[in-house]
This record gives sequence, structure tokens and C-alpha cells, in this order.
Amino acid sequence: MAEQLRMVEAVRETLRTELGRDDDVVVYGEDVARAGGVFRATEGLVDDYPERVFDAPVAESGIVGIGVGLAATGLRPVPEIQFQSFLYQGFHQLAQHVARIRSRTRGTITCPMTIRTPYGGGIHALELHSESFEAGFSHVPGLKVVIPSSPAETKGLLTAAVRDPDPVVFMEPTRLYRSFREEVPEHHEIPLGEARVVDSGDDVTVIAWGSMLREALEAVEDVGASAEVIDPRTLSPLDTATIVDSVKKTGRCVVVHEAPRTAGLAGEITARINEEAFFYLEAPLERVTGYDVPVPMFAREDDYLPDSERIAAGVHRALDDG
Amino acid sequence: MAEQLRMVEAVRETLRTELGRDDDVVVYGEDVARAGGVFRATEGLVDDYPERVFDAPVAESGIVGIGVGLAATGLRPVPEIQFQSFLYQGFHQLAQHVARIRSRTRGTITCPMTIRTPYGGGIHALELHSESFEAGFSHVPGLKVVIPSSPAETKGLLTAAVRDPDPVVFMEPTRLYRSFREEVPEHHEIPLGEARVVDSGDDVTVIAWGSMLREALEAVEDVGASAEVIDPRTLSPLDTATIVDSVKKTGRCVVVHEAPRTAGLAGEITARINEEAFFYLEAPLERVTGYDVPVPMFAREDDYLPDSERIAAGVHRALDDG
Amino acid sequence: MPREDIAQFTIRSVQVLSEEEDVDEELVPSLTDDQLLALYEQMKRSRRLDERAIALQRRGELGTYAPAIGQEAAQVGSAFAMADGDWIVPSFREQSALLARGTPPHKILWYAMGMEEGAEIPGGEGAFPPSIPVGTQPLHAVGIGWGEALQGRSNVAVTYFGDGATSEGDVYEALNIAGVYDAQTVFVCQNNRYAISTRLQNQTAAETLAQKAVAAGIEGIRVDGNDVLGVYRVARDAIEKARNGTPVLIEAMTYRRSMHTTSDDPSVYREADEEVEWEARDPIVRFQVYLEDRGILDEETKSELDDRIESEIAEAIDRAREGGEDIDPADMFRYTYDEMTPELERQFEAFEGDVDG
Amino acid sequence: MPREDIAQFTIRSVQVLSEEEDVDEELVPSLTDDQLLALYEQMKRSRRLDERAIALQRRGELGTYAPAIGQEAAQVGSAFAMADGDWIVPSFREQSALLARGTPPHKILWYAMGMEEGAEIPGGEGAFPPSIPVGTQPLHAVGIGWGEALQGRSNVAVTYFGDGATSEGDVYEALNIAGVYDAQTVFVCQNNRYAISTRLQNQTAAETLAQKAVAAGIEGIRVDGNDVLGVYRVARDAIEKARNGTPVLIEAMTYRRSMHTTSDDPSVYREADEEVEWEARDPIVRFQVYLEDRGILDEETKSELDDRIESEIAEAIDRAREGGEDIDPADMFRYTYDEMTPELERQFEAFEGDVDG
Ligand SMILES: Cc1ncc(C[n+]2csc(CCOP(=O)(O)OP(=O)(O)O)c2C)c(N)n1
Ligand SMILES: Cc1ncc(C[n+]2csc(CCOP(=O)(O)OP(=O)(O)O)c2C)c(N)n1
Ligand SMILES: [Mg+2]
Ligand SMILES: [Mg+2]
Repeated sequence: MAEQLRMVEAVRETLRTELGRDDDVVVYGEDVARAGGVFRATEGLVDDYPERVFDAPVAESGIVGIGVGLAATGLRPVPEIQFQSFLYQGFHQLAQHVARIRSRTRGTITCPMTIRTPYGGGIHALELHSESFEAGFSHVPGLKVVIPSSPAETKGLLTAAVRDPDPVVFMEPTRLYRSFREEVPEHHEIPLGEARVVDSGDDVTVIAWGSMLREALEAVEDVGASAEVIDPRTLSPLDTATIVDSVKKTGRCVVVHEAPRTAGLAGEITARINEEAFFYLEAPLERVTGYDVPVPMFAREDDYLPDSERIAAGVHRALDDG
Repeated sequence: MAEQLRMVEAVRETLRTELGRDDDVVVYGEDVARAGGVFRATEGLVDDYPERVFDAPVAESGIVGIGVGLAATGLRPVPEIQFQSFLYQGFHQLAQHVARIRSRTRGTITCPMTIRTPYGGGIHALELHSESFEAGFSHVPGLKVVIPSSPAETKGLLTAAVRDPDPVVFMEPTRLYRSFREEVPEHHEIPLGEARVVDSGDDVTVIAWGSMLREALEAVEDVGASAEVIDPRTLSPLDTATIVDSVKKTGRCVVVHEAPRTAGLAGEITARINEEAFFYLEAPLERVTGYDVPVPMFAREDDYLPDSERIAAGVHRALDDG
Repeated sequence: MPREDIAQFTIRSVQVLSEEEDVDEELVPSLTDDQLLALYEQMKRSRRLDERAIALQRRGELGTYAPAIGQEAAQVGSAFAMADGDWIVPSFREQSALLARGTPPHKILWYAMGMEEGAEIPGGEGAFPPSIPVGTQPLHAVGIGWGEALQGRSNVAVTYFGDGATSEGDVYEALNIAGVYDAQTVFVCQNNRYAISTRLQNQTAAETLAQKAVAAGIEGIRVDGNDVLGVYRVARDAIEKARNGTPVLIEAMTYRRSMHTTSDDPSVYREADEEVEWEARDPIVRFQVYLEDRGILDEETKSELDDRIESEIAEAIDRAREGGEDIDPADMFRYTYDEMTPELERQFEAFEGDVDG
Repeated sequence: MPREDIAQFTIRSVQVLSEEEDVDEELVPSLTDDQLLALYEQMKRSRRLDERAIALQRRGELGTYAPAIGQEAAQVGSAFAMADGDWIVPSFREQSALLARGTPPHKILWYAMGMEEGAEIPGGEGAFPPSIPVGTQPLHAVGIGWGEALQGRSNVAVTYFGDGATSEGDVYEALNIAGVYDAQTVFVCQNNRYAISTRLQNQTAAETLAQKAVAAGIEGIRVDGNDVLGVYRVARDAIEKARNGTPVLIEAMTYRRSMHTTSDDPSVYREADEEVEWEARDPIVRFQVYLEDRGILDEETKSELDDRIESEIAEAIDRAREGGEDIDPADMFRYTYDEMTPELERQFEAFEGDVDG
């Protein structure tokens, strides 16, 4: 039975379902049990599953690192890192162990862990509560990186992530946590690695994820172009085929992300398009991204974040050039 | 007076010169004093500057983090992280503080720290001794990222890095530490952010850094093409102008790096070329990179690392396509 | 030596002014009446700023704000023991300490308005801005304490963090490195019993947080953090030691009387009873009674002082609002590097022209 | 309560078989002669493997290798105290412990030949492969010790690390989290006095490493790490405690008699005198004299045992060489994810065809 849910509720219901479905699922993290998480994404779970939902000490490297051991004993750890920037505290555990334990042991020890973490700007949060490091995580082979853009997508993707045999960094855009409701089916799994064509069109391909997707859709409407809007959903592994097929059709493309431009994923996507659809390109690929500055504090945040206006300008450039 | 030096000696002599020139320079790190560093890059420095060269506990987050404080008191910290992968242990200090202290305090506190760290493959080292995360570091605004490709370049770039008012991640390719000598001028400073055109040519631009530069030069010779070979030297900020000018001339380009392909800097460089030289491009840009797998242990390392043969194949593709 | 006890450690706890208003005469610091009043005033100033800030946040004028209500003695007592040239390296809840060290209140408001202007520390002020990532800043304080020593200066760094922070590896690394380098650093851990919703028993199995020092081989001591005289006394001694190259960890036992931040609702995870109990143990009240008992504080002085604080903070709010009106967003491009990089310049031009992505 | 001692900690050190061959009869574990001989044999096996491995490395057959010479008692004694189902979570110098837990020697050689085959642990073996990043693996052991508890099983995890590792925040986080979750984990810190070239006094101001446990509120104990009976005794007790949810940190005092790794030259940073002194304190010699004195080991048994080890290791070397000949480099593509991703498949095809970048 489908329900109208906000994204944060979709997270909660997915975790509840997975805890119920699989005795091996363990949810832990800072303030996730007693308080139900700072965004209330895990609210009530400890009441139903007191033996598998735990508060953790304020120790992100620990939270990530113990996941490797939990997984080795047969559990499926689903920790929360309170904000994505604090996953940096555990970046070494992620890159040195979580991502590599399968390859270095030839598949004899694996780490089917899903690290959930809120990310991105737009809610006027404190310093270091608004970063987007999906490119950095995607540059670590062995990890998967997933970002949902709506409540229903969250359900489908988080379900797949928890069940995935490989470690997943699951980044939840805080800006969308409570921004809208939509119908969320009770059972719903979206295979990782498949992009979604959100809108079909012929003139230009626009690629955006997380909270940027809505901005992109708005921009496209403002411009009035026939745009194909694609949400990759899984950033690693990326669904190159869907993107390339679209660009072969449109010949023009705009890639949007909140993260700083340099070494961001727009570069990677540009490179893949360049490699596989070069002769179809009619204009340079456009990047509409965060600037190459540390995400400023929130008084300047709106000036940092790409919005529909900046995306629209990018779409115009893509359409006008060439 | 110029001397014939290996890269590791160039590092040492540069540090010696900078310690002598500027009383604020402090060198510290694991095993850098008594033992002179595991690669002997700091050998003897503690004898000449016992008050400013120190062994550090095995604590990379600490090594990076205390640098922020040392700098605030007016010093110029030049720590060594024993191998680049272990800088991950301090990645949070790097991204949350080192890179941001200037911007968040509006320039009133700065961190002119140079973090030296050996990186890259090719010497059959242990696990996690061969990674290349220059793309990840370059994705953090506020940092500079520098990679030398020869002893003389090391002298010029490390001198500039130590004197730079901003934090620099200075990555030294272990494979080149002792592989060859060249003349190294006693006083030599290469401005950060300027690429070097190593070889001029008209048919194709080949971009490579660190130990890949030599492979690229060999490949180009093998192919026998008229190639313009560019060593960016500073990966962040990248000298886009030099690269773009070259590609405007050649219309074809191959970017080489050891790091895994996805979200690596070849993507960023492709995107910049696409943006600024799109209409000059005659063929898709080619990437010759590490594979999207964890750098394997050394028995499989040679199969992972790009070599002149793979680069030559890339050059051929660039020349043949389009 | 088959079985031998090879090392022994004792954690001592200190209190100078008890909840019953008894004083340990031997430990009581010799402070003038003016100094005692200054301690009191600083605590009141911080309390009032917090109250106004919470209200401003509720009206949408500030972003997330972390009140120090209940922790004023722990912060003011320790900050008061610092000397000119000493450094303060705070966490995100240290307005009491920052105000006591001279940070103007409008800057604290600017910070809460999401403005870098609030984190701007004019050179030589000996302060670091708030640090959001829990447990990261003690390492900076170790770098400062070591850097001062390396340069033959006697300034110390005093750094603040919470009970939750002690679970972070960085805090341990800081304590340990301080011990190795004889860093001129004092660590003030405010054990306010909560890390957001998480109680101490879910944070560590250690009975005290002072004993975290044992692992680093440095000194650790506990103090009643709601006793401003006790905190001052312990901090003064610790700072003297640190000045001579002996780092010290102080655990100040206190209670976060208010919400974690304005985004938090403590009723989700703790009983009102507990809050009521701690209201009675408020550090300002305890000290006020002490001052009144000794005739140092009378109604007149009190209302003068309240008025002064009220108008100061009103002025600070005005100033903060004014400053907030004309911030230049383009500053983000200017302060990333010493000189703007070419790519940033390109982005900056696009930003100014509002055309490019 | 003005001034009060609120917590007290004592670090105890244990030795069962002294350097003078005296035995603490009360503590001496009741082991059969066969078990005693097995302890001895395991130490010898590890020593011999190390010797052969160093020679192989010098001939270019192995990569960087970290000998455990001098540390055999610390490792074998503790590994011997483990039961079926228990997990071993080693650092990079634990061949003595791994061999004692049943890892075949050719796998250790494969690892040193740079082959993932050497880190392949068939499911259910209860072992983790070597961990290169210092101090990272104790967290895995905490996860295991907690995970076993969560699933109602009594298996414990025993993890190994060095004196240098105790400076890493991760090790502290591991100890602390173990305390919070009552993880079934034993931490064996081999204090071999060096972290590469760095001595303990440059690593920490703490007098002992056992006292690192105090910060986490768990038990810490020191043992003479060159006394295999003492180590066994202390480890057995610790494992029993851990099995019941009480994590324990053991500091085993030992000495790295050989180089840090085959890339290292200890003469750069330490005196030969010191090495000579510790040669006399070799753990195998000490135990051998004990066994001989008690008539458990005679010349015949010894040479039988030496021969057995010699041929085992010779076989292992042959097997390692053979296995090294036909490794498939394409495996790197196969084991990155459960299923190869499309992009990896593309790269794999290019790799096979050797055409694409
Ligand atoms: C590295 C990091 N992890 C998590 C957080 C989220 N967070 C903010 S405050 C806090 C609790 C801190 O507790 P404590 O150290 O006791 O300080 P208090 O808030 O009580 O002053 C947490 C988990 C953070 N800011 N930084
Ligand atoms: C995180 C990390 N930092 C640095 C290194 C380099 N390194 C390898 S071993 C070692 C010293 C370890 O000393 P200790 O923990 O005492 O173990 P031992 O070598 O004595 O067995 C260092 C610094 C590493 N492997 N990992
Ligand atoms: Mg607290
Ligand atoms: Mg050691």
C-alpha cells in the first residue's frame, strides 16, 4: 500500500522494513536510537528493534571501522554519519578497508555496509554541514555512491543499498528531507547503477542529482526547451549508457552539481560523453556547479549554490553555442 | 652552483635551504629526524637544525592538525606524511581546517603549511603505499596540489610550496626518488600554477605528471608523432591556459594518470578542454589511467599502472580517430 | 618481579565553593572584589546573550545557535585565568569564554547569522573561531602550545571541548602529542553530561573524563564546573604548569541546562525533572549568593550591572543587524587563497556577471 | 567534598617465567608437555620462516617483509590461548600468531610476494589478513567482538598492534568503543620499543601502554612479552573476560630484534649493543632452557622438530613459488565488486584486448 511520505519518513520506513525483513541488519550512529537521529530519520526504530538499533559514541572513524568487523561476523551494518563532512573523520577506514576488503581478500571477506549520511546545502545549517563530496567517494574503487532525489526514489534506492553485497555511501540531501511528500510504495527496489530519465526531450540533456534535480527541472521549464532531464541516482557506478544515449540524441548537455567544480563529477560525466558521443556533440558540455571555494557559511550560501537561474543560463549557453 | 642530484636528494637540499633561509620553517613527521625519513629525504637535517626538525608520533591526523596551530603562531610547518594513503587519516583536518581556515576567518588566520608525501606506484611496495589521490585533494578548495616529475622540478616547486602563503599538498612520486639524477640549480623557484611544456609538437597534446611523464615521453617517441607533452606540475590550481593553447593547436589530446579513471583529474582536464577548446577538437580526448579497482598488491601492480605501451595506444587512438 | 604494580594513578576532584555555599579556605583564590564582580558579570553577560540569541533565532534572525546556559562558570572561570598573549581555542559553545577573553558580542551574533565576519579574528587577538567538527580543535591548541614553546615564548593555549568530543580519536591524539612535545596547552573538557542526546555511559566506560589524561601520560584533574572559584583555581594552576611545558587536562563537571542547539528538543531524550534539579544548581546563582553573603554584591550593583549588560547586548544586536545587511557574497572568492587562482577568477567574473555556470 | 580522590588505577605487570628461569608457581598455567612443546614449536616455526623470508627477500623473491624475530612469545603465547571460532585480527608483523592459528606458511609468503592470494581467508577461518595502515585494525576487532555478542555467540576477537600504533586515534577509539559496547575483544599491544626508528619516549609521555586502557575505562595489564608462559596466562585470562563482555588491553613488553622491515636499516637509529643485550633475552632461548631443565625437550626431540619445520617451510616456499607463477592479473577486475560494473567491464575488455587506455 503506497503512502504519502516525506523523504525523511521514507528513510525511516525503509529502515524499518529492512530491520524487519532481515535479522542481520544493524542500525547505529550518533543519536540514532534514543533521540531518533538529529533529523528524526531513525525515530522509533529502537522501540521496535531494541536489539539492533544503537547510539554510538561521537567517533566517526570508529563507526565506519567497526562496520568492517560487524560485517565479517555476518551482519549488515547500516550506520548513520550525522553529516557527510564528518565522514571525512572516517575516510581512511572507508578507503583503506571498507572499499578494499573484498578485493584484497579475493571476495572471502566482504563489507555489505550502507553508510547513510545527510549532505548538501540549502537549509542554512552550520559550517561543514553542507558539503557534497560524492566525487571524492566515487574516486574510491570498491565503493558505491548513491543519492536519491525524492521520497519514492529514496525508498527504492535505500532498499537496494541495504541489500547490496558491496559497501554503499548513501547520501541524503538534507534540503529534500521535508520539502515535499510523494507516494511511496511499500515494496520498492531500484537497482543500483541505473539512471532515471525524469523528463524526455530532444534539444538538450540536463543531468542533475539530489536537490539539484528540482532546480534543473525548474530551469528547464523556465527556458522552455525540449530537455531530457536525467537523474543518475547512482553516481558510482555511473549509468553511462543512459547518459550517452540521451546526448547522442540531443547533442548538447548541461551537468549540474552543488560540489565545487574542479574535480567534481561533472568533469567525469563530461569525459565519458566526450569518449562515447564525441561525434554527436554540437556544443561544448556545460557545467553548472558550486564554485571552487569552501562552501561559505549560510549568509553567503545561496550565492554559492547553483539554482534554477544559473542552470537556465547554462542551458541557454548549451543551446546557443555551436 | 648546480649539482647532479636524485629527486630524493633534491627534496633534502631544498628543505635544508629553506630551513636555513627562514627560521620559521619547521620539519616534522614520522621518522624524519633520527632516521632521516624512510626514504632518507630528510637525512641529516636534524643535525643541522636540531631545534626545528622533529620526529612525530604515529598520528597523521595529529601531524596535520597541529600544523594549523603551528602556523597560527607564525611558523611554517613542513610535515611529512610517510605515505600518501596515510594522509587519509588526517583528511578531515585537511578538509575541515587546513583548507578553510583562511576563508572562514577572512584571511586573519592562514595556514602556509606544505605537507610532503610520497605517492604512486612502481616500486613494488606494500599495500596502500602506491595510491594517487591528487584528484580528491584537488577537489578541496583552499588547498594547492603539486607533483614534481624530476629532481630540478622538485627543487623549484618545493621551494615555491614552502614559501607559498597557502597550504600545499606536495606529492612526491616514489618511483622517481632514485631513478635518475639531473642538474639541480642551487637557487630555483618555479611559480605554482604554471605548467611546463616538456616537448613541443603539432599533432597531439599529451598531458602527464609525476612518474607518468617519463612513460608519456617514451610513448610519444615510440609512436613517432609530433606530440606536445605537457606536465601540469601544479594540479590545483591547474594551468588551464597552457593546456588549452596546446590543444587548440593540436586538436587532439591524451591525458594520463596513475589514479583510477573515474573522478580522476583526466575528467577535469577533459572538461576544461571541452569548455575552452571544443571547436578545435578533432577527436575525442583520450584517457589513459589506472583502472577503477583498488591498486592491487605489487604482483599485479605492473598490470594496473599505465605504461608507455598503453599510452602509445592512447596516442594512436587520438591520432586515428576523428 | 613476577607480579608487580608498576604504575598508579589517582584522579582528584576539586571544589572551592560548594552548593551549600561552603568555601575551602585553603584553596580559595585571592581575588579582589572587583575581580570577583568581573567573574560574575562575565557569567551574566553570557547568560543574557544566550537568552537574547535564542529569542532571535526563534524569530528567524539567527541560524542554529548552541547556548552555554549552565556552563558559564566552567568557561568564565577558566578563561579568567588566562593572561595576555594566551590563546583560546574554542568549540562551538564557548561564548562565555570568548566574551570573557574579549570577543565582542556582535561577532558571536554574526557567526550565528552565518557570516564569516563572525569568525574573523584580527591578528594577535589570540583566539581561534568556533570549531564545528567535534574534537578537531584540541590539535590546533597543541600546535599553538608547541609553536609558542619552539619560539621561546611562554604563551599557552587553552582549548575547550565536550564530553562527547572525548570519544574522537583527535582528542586523544592531541593529549598524547601534547605530552610528547611538552606543549603549552591546557585542555578544558566540559562534561555537561550530554552529547546531543547521548549520555556519558553511551560515550565511554570511563568513570571520569579526567582519566583520559592517563593514556597520554599527562596530568588530569576534575573540578566542579559549576563552581566558578574552583574552576578558576584549577585553571590557574593548570595554566601555570602548561606555561612551563606540562600540559594538563581539566574535566569540569557541569550540565547543559538548555537545548543542544536551537534545532534540538531535549524533551525527546531527557526528563524535565533532571532539568529542574540542575536549575537549582545553577552556577550563576551559586556565585551570586556567595557574593551577596560577603557583601560584595548588593541590589544596586546588581541592577547597574544588569542594565549595563542589557544595553551592551542591545547595542551588539543592532550592530550585528547592520553588519548583516551589507555583506558581500563575492568575498567567498577573495578569501579562498591569498591570490585568486585563474579558474576562480573566471568563476568570479561569471558570478559578477551572473551569466556563466 | 572540596578535595577528593575520586578514582584510582593500578597497572600490574605479570611474569611467569623469569629471565633467570624462575617460575611463579601460582601463575604457571597447567599445560601438558605436548602443549608446552607445541608453544615451543610454533615459536621456532615462525623464527625459521622469518629467517628464510629475509633471505628470499634479499634474493628478490619477496617484497618488503616485516620479521617478528624476538616477538614470538608475545604472539604465540596469546594466539595459543584462543579457542576454535575466535578471530585473529593482525597487524603486519603477526606471522607468529597467524601460524599458530593455522595460517599455512605459503600464504604468508604469497602475501610477501605481493599476491592477494596471501590475504585470502577462506570463510569461517576466523582470521583477518594483515593490516598495513597502522592502528586501523583494532576497530575491526571491536566490530567482530560486538557482532559476535549481538548474535549471542561467545567467540572473541584478538587483535594485535604495536607501541607506535597506540598514538593513532583509531586505537583509542577502538578501546573506547569496546568499553561502551562490551565488545568481546582482546587488544594485544606488542611494545617492541620501536616504531620504525621512533622510540617510545617520542611516541607518548605515558609510562606504560597498558594505561591506555584507563582512558577507555577498560582493563589494562602488562606482561613480559618474552615470557611465553606469562603471555599465555595473561591472554587466557583476558580472553575469558572478553568472552563475558569485558574487553582487555594487554601490553606485552618485547623487543624487535631484527629490522623494522627488509627496507629498514636499524643501525641508522640504534646501537648494536642494545641488540646484543636483547639477543640474550630471546624468548625462544628462555623457553627452551625451561623445557630442557624440566626434561620436556631433549636434543632428539629438538632436532626432529627442527627438521620438521625445515621441511615444512621448504615445502611452503616451493608451493609459494609455484602459486606465484600463474597468477591472473585480471583478478583485479573480478574482485572489486560482487559484480563487475559496466565501466569496469569496459576497462576489463580493453585490458584483455590490451588496446584501450
Ligand atoms: C566530527 C563531528 N561529528 C559529529 C558532529 C555533530 N555533533 C555536533 S555537537 C555533537 C555532540 C557534542 O557533544 P559534546 O562534545 O559533549 O559537546 P556539547 O555539545 O555537549 O557541548 C555532535 C555529535 C560534529 N559537529 N562533528
Ligand atoms: C597509518 C599509517 N601510518 C604510517 C605508516 C608507516 N608505518 C608502518 S609501520 C610503522 C611503525 C609502527 O610501529 P609499531 O606500531 O610500534 O609496530 P611495529 O612496527 O613495531 O611492529 C609506521 C609508522 C603506516 N603503515 N600506517
Ligand atoms: Mg556534552
Ligand atoms: Mg613497535
